[in-house]
Amino acid sequence: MMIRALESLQLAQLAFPSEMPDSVLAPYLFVSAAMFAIGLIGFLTRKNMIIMFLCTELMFQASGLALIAFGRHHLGSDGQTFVIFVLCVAAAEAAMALALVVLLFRHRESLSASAWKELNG
Amino acid sequence: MSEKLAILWPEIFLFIATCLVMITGQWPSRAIRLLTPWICAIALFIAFFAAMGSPATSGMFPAIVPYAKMLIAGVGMLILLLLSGTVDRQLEADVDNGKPFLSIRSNRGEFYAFFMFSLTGLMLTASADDLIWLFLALELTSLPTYIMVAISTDEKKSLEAAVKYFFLGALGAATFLYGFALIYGATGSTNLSEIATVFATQAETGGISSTGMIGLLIAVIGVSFKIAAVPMHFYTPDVYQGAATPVAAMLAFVPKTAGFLALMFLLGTVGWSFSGNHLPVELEATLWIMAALTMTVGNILALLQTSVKRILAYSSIAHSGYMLVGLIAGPGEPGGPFYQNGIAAVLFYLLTYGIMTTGVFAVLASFEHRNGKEADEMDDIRGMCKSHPMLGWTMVICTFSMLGFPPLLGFMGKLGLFTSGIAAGQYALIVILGINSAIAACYYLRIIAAAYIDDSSKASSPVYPSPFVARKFVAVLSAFFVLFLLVFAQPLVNGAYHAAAFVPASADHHAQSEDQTTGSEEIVAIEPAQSADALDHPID
Amino acid sequence: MMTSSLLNTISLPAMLSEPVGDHGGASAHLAQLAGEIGIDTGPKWILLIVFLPLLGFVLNALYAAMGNKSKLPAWTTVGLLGIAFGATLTMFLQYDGTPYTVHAFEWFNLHYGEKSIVANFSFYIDKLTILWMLFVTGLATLIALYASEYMAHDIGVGYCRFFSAFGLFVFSMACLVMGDNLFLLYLGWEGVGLCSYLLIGYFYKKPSAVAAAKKAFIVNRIGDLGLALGIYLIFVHFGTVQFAELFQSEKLHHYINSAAVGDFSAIPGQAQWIALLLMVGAFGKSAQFPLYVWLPDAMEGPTPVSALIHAATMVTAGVYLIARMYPLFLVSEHALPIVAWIGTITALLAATIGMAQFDIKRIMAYSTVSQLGYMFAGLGLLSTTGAAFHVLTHAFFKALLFLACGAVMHGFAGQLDLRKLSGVSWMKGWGIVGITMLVGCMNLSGLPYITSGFYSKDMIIAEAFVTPGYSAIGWILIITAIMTAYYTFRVFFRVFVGPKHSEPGEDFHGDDPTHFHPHAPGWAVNTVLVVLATASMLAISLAYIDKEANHGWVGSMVADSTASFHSPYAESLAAAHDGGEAMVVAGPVGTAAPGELFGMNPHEAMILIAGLGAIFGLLVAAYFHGPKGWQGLFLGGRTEASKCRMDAVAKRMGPIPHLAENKWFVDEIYAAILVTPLRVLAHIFHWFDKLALDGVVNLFGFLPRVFAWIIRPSQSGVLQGYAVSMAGGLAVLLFVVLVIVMRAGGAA
Amino acid sequence: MNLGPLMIILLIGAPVLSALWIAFSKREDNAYTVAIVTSIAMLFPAFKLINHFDFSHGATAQFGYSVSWIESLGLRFSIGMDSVSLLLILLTVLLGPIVVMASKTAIVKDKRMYYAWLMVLQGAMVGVFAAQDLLLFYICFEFTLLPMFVLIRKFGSTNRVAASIKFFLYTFTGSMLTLAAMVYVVWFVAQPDQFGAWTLDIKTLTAYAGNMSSAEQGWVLLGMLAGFAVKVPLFPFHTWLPLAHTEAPTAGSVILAGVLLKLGTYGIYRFAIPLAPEAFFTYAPHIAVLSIIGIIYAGLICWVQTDIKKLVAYSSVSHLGFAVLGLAALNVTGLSGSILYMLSHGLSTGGLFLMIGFMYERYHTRDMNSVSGLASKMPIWATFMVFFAMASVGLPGLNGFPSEVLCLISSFQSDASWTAAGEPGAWGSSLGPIFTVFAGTGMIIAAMYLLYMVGKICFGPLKEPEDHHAHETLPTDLNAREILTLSPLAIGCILFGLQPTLLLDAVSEPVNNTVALVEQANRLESGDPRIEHAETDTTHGEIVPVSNTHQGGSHE
Repeated sequence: MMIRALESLQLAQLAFPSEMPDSVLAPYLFVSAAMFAIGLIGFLTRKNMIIMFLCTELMFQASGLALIAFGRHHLGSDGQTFVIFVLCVAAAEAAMALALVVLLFRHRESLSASAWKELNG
Repeated sequence: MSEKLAILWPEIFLFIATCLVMITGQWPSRAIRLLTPWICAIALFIAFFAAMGSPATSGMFPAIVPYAKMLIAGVGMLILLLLSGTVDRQLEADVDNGKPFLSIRSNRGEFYAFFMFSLTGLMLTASADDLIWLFLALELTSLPTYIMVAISTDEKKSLEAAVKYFFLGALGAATFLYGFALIYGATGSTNLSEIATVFATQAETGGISSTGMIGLLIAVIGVSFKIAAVPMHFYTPDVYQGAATPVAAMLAFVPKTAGFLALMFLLGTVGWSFSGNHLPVELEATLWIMAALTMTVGNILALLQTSVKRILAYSSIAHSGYMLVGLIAGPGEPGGPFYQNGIAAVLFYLLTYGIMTTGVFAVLASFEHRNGKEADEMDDIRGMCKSHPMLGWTMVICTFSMLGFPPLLGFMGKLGLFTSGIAAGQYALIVILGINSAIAACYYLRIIAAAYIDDSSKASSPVYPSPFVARKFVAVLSAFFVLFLLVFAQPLVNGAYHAAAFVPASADHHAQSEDQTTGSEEIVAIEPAQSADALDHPID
Repeated sequence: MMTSSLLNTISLPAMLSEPVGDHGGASAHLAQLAGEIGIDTGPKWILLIVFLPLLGFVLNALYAAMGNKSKLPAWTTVGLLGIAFGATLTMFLQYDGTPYTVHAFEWFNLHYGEKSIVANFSFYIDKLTILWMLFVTGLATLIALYASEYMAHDIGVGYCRFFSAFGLFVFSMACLVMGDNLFLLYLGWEGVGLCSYLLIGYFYKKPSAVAAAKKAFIVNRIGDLGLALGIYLIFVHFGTVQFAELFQSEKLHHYINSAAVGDFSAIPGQAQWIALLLMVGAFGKSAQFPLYVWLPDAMEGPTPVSALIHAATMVTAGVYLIARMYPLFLVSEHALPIVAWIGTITALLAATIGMAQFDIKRIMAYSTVSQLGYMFAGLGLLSTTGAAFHVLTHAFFKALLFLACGAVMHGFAGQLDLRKLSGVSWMKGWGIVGITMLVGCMNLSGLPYITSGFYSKDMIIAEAFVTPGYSAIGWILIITAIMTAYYTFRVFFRVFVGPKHSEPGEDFHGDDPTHFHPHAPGWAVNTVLVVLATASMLAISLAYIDKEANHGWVGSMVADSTASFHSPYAESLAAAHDGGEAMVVAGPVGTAAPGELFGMNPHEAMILIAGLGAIFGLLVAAYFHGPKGWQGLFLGGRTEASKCRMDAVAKRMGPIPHLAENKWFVDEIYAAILVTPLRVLAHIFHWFDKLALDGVVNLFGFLPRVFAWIIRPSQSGVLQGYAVSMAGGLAVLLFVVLVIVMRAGGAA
Repeated sequence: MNLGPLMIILLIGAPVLSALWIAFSKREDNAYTVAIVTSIAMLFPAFKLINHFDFSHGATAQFGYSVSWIESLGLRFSIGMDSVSLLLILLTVLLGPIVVMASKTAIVKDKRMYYAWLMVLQGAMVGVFAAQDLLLFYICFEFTLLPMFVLIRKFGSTNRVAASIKFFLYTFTGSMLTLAAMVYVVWFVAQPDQFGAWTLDIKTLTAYAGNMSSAEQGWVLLGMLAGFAVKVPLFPFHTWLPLAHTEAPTAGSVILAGVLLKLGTYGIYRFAIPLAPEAFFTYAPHIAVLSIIGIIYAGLICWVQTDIKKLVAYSSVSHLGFAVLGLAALNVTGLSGSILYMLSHGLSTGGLFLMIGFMYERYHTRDMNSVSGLASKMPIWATFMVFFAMASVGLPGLNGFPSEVLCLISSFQSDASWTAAGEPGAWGSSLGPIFTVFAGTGMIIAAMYLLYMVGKICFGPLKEPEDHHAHETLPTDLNAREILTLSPLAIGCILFGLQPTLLLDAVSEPVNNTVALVEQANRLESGDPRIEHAETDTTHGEIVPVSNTHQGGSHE
């Protein structure tokens, strides 16, 4: 493990001469937080299922951004690695989501999430 | 790397099977098609024994893998049997009537494939030692279940269930992903052990960084979506009710297990050694509130239900609440005996819960109305002990077990939670647990009375046993386990105990690895001695 | 002089405070007695006295089970009781003056540490026991004989039931009197209570009978609680419930000695409480004020029962208890005075009620209460002899009176109203009843010299005058005596003499009501009546046997028992007016100045006053109720059954006769101040239990549902709604945790 | 493993097996036969146990047998019995055939279900008393709920559903807290500075539990009482009982009154007292007050009942108040008396419920206003009725008396100012005469309501319900079977009343030990104030406030 860390450190030093100070990190985090919040709010407010799904995507990417920023902050590669996987998962979810939405649309000629509330109590 | 492989054999077998069933499920020849479940069964069977031999890992829970995977494979087997015939009934019927087989219309392949995927994900969760791995495993566990819910029946309610499950699941996933990101940010590592070390170091030098703590909180709450804990529980009843009964049974076990494993790992990174043997106050408070609310909300909402599946859904929420008590209690001091090891209690309870709930769902799945609708209402199970003694009694026994009625298996499970909770000084929580068990008794008794005591009602559409022997078999089997294990539970309890051995991270980075190994050994060494002198008091 | 005696203080010290005689310690006599007690030295055949009646009970029960329809139960009972009486007689004759116990079997034995509670089925025999057992068994035998005829109309199950209860009663009474420990006494105590319950309720189809039985049992229970507490206290204080050990206990002797010198402060409070508690028990069983109310109602039972249980034997259990526990009463400062006064009040109250009743059986009942009052007064006045003597004589003549009334009742189909009967004696075959009735009445009213009742009553009243400070009691008792004579002879003159007239009552035992003719008593009844009459006349002699030594035979019986306590005054007087020298008495002897009455010594004065009082009462009765000059012997003017001179007087007396007839509404008052409030309370409890307590429980059972209804809307089924709730929940959770952490931080 | 343990296991297992047989047998009619045969057969092992029991060492658990069940939880199937357990087991076994016989004609349908559960109940109850392992006790204790629930729910009368649910939930809730308390004790004993290992062996726990701090004991006691006081039932927690009793079938009521209620008092005696000696000593007066309130309160309620079964049910509450009072007295007299009370109450009240059951079978009413004067119609029945009523009034010579007297004396004795503190065994908590006086009024009240009942039902003019018609199978008066059912109880009452010493001797050793244990625990704790007091004049003393009164504070 140590070895891996050291390697990544050297790599990072090759790429970026100096590590990233908190003052630079902060904006990134702020943006990611904002994205997350926007995504959440969108999810809560919009009825259209496709848009709702996009909002979740937005939230995923918010974490992605944070990961990258942190990775850079720590001068490590783990962050980036993580993001790659997150993107894959997001893609998979996207596929499912669209399939599902289409299926639902077939049953009811609407994309509104609130059209589905037989099951309750 | 090879070490990783050694513990991954079960997953590998499952994966192979997955690929196979995707093919066989679509196969034109019926014989081959019908092989599909058997392939899964064989894979699970192999996985079970493969898991048995998997070595201790270098994680915080070095010994957890074998127990967890055997548990998954075992209960997975039950659920697999239960799943038989969930999909493609109409299709197969048409084929019987001479229609050609259209693979496009067949769901069998993906259904079983998704099931296997989900189990694979679950097993991967068990062997996760890295945030990334954990995230992927969790997603792999849950994504297939969304589809399974959707295709489990041809009715709209399945779709509704699926959409709710999927979207809220995505929301949950996003939440804990953000948490993961923050954790990474705070520790600079995604490896759980390293994270643990960093946290330990931070804890020694002026406390865990707030980023890390917030990350943990968000991650924990996000993951608690999987275990349907308040406030992430809302989807549960709708999804259970919407999904086909066998799938509901699966949902009751698979995501819950994944969630608890994930929570164990996440909490393990900070450990239970703050202010005596407690979690950091933030986490403890969070979990405490969640536990109390989860039990209570689950139980009291179940009181109002008439749909058995909804009742079971709420009861599964409540059971998550019980198990959270074990998580809060934590593993006790290293090498400590079973009774103070909450993790062990949780692991054991997962098993008991898996068996009991599968049993009940199986009974429910073995009945259906003439029009193919599943049995779900209270009226459907009335007087079952008269009409179908075996299934009826299974219902009664499993329900009593879920109620935690001594001496049934559920009681044994709950007892572990009781003892660990007391040992951890969580008296208030234990009292809440006790009172909740009493509240739960209220609706469990309704089920029992309906199935056993009341006379079968003259319902408009009576229920008939469904044609799948496997389901009845599962039901009776789990009832048998409930009764059998209450006598011979010791090996399982012991297994859970060993699996729950926890190695707290020490601030010193370099000494860590030795610690783990020695640590794990000495646990194994200590335990029998402990139990021996603890339990040897013959009565004069 | 009298005033001076009245001025004397009204509590025991005055009576006891005196140098002890040559016995070196007031407790010497007791110590000697107790020391002599032979543990389990008595012959085993004495057990027969106790267990033969029990055998009778069992046999009769078996007869009932076998559906016997003959008089067999009666003969069995009479036979067994006869043997028991014989055994008692033998016991009496063989008794050599030293008390002993007979052990039957172990009953109650709890060891803890060094201590233990021991109470066995074994029997304590001394002269007091023998005295009681003699008349208990004797009378029981006679009355059983009487009942054999009296109950004949009920032959069958009822007959068996009656006699089995009869046997059980004698058994219980024997346990009560002979038991060598307080638990056994208590067993007998409750046992007789049970039997009286069963026998009063013998005609269980009559609601009034059932009610009376219930009342008797419950009122007795109130007394029993007192007794029980007393026993517990004795146990806790003296560490034993066995008479032998109790009387031997050093503590007790120490107390008695200090009591003898009037130093009650040296006696712990709890020791003094014992007597007060036992007293309550005695009041209950012996129908003393305020617990006397059950006895008159008890007349619902068959007459033999009234005679045996509610006149002769059971009701004297209270007297026995006090006599038996006399040492404990001596060491209690206030117990005996209270006993004396309660007795007096009861005597007067009952007499006033008795005067106004029309039901002859009830009149007899009230007279019983009244006479019991005399006995308690005697006990309270330190004249156990007088009390015991009166118990004895009263047992005979009261039984006699009841049986005579019973005969009438039986003959006239349950007619008991003295306004509807007249001149019974003149009817064919009723002669014996009339004569014996007359004898009974004379004894009850205590005509001087010629009746045994006179001697016993006199002994008590005299005691009152010679005891400083108690002459008030004396006067009340004399007035009561006059009343007694009046109401007794009222009955006699109304019912047994005068113009023949009779109206039948309600219960014809199978006879045809239309042409009813009274059937005279048969041989059994007559025999019994004659025997009893003779006995009560012969009892006079008892007063003269051994007079010098102990004031008569009864005195001698009492003298050698733990009850022996002779008032110092009485003794000195006896010495004075009998001319004999003052004899050695058991117990502490005081020598205070004797009270005087009209310048002569009270005993002679009593003979005058009490005697004259009785005759006066008789004459009054004769004047108001006597029939018109039958050969000029009676000054009465009554020409028909229902009218007499008294009616006019009664009119002029305003409400008093009415009040008296209704027993001064005591029952109603009790109902108003005790029973009704209790019932109300019970109802309140009932509803409280139903609504409040159970309500709370149900509420707790219901709360979860309420909460469920509250939070159920969160499961609206709307996707967005869930999302919002999740996010909101998350936020709230985090906030709460934040707060908690802040708190923790603040605290730390 | 020699004969003794086998017999115990037989007593537990055989009924369960026969229950299975009944349940799985095809023919409905076998059920009664099998049940009656089994329950009678159970008498033989029971008697064998008496023969082999060494009464000179009543306190030591004899016929011990222990086998590991779930090691990690310390759970062992370990049985054995001291004399107290033995006696209670005898009571249980004796009641077995009686309740079965009593149900012969009462139960017409679902016989298999009925008798099977009756048998299971038998086994479970024996298990409770025979358990030497805390958890085994708890398991059996809880398990008794299930058969009773079914009996009430299925075979009860009109309001059975509510009754069964309330019965189950109320007791279940209480006992969950009891479980928590028990686990706490076990955990405490498992501490390294205590026994140091996880054990559920009752004796070991008893040995160490006394070391708990007073606050801890207070909480433990609270938890224990939560379960046991409901079961007894102690005054404010009794509301489930009348309902359950009135709705339950006769046999159910008999078992409920005869044995199940005793589980509560037994639990207090066996666990609450030894596991929390100081706390129990401290709170004994409060508990006693509750029990006395119960005695009077319930007694008065009986007095205004019109439902005869409810009357007897409330009388149980009132009676068991005496038993708890005896326990609260904490001296030998009290504990012995209380144990006696458990046994005797089982006989007399059981008898009363049987009588009512027999009447109910004939008249199908429990309303005292619609029936009266049955003595003329059913003399034998009436005789038994009066007999059992008197037994439960506490008439000397019958079973009620010794136990009642002991309980009352004990409260009298255990007065701080009067107890001879020096003497072992004479020691007790601080109640005193006032308690006795108030409890004593129970004697009067008992007479009031029981005679009220007897007077209404047995005596007075004959009255039968309008729609009454003779029972098709039963005669007017009791038949041989019913008499046979009652006579053991009746004989028991008499023997009990005449030979209490046998029982007293039997239980004396365990009782003395328990008292000694409590005494020691409290003397160690800030010396017993009464020792000094004893030196001074013990006669005039008002109750000395017990110095070691700890308010059970919170744990945190």
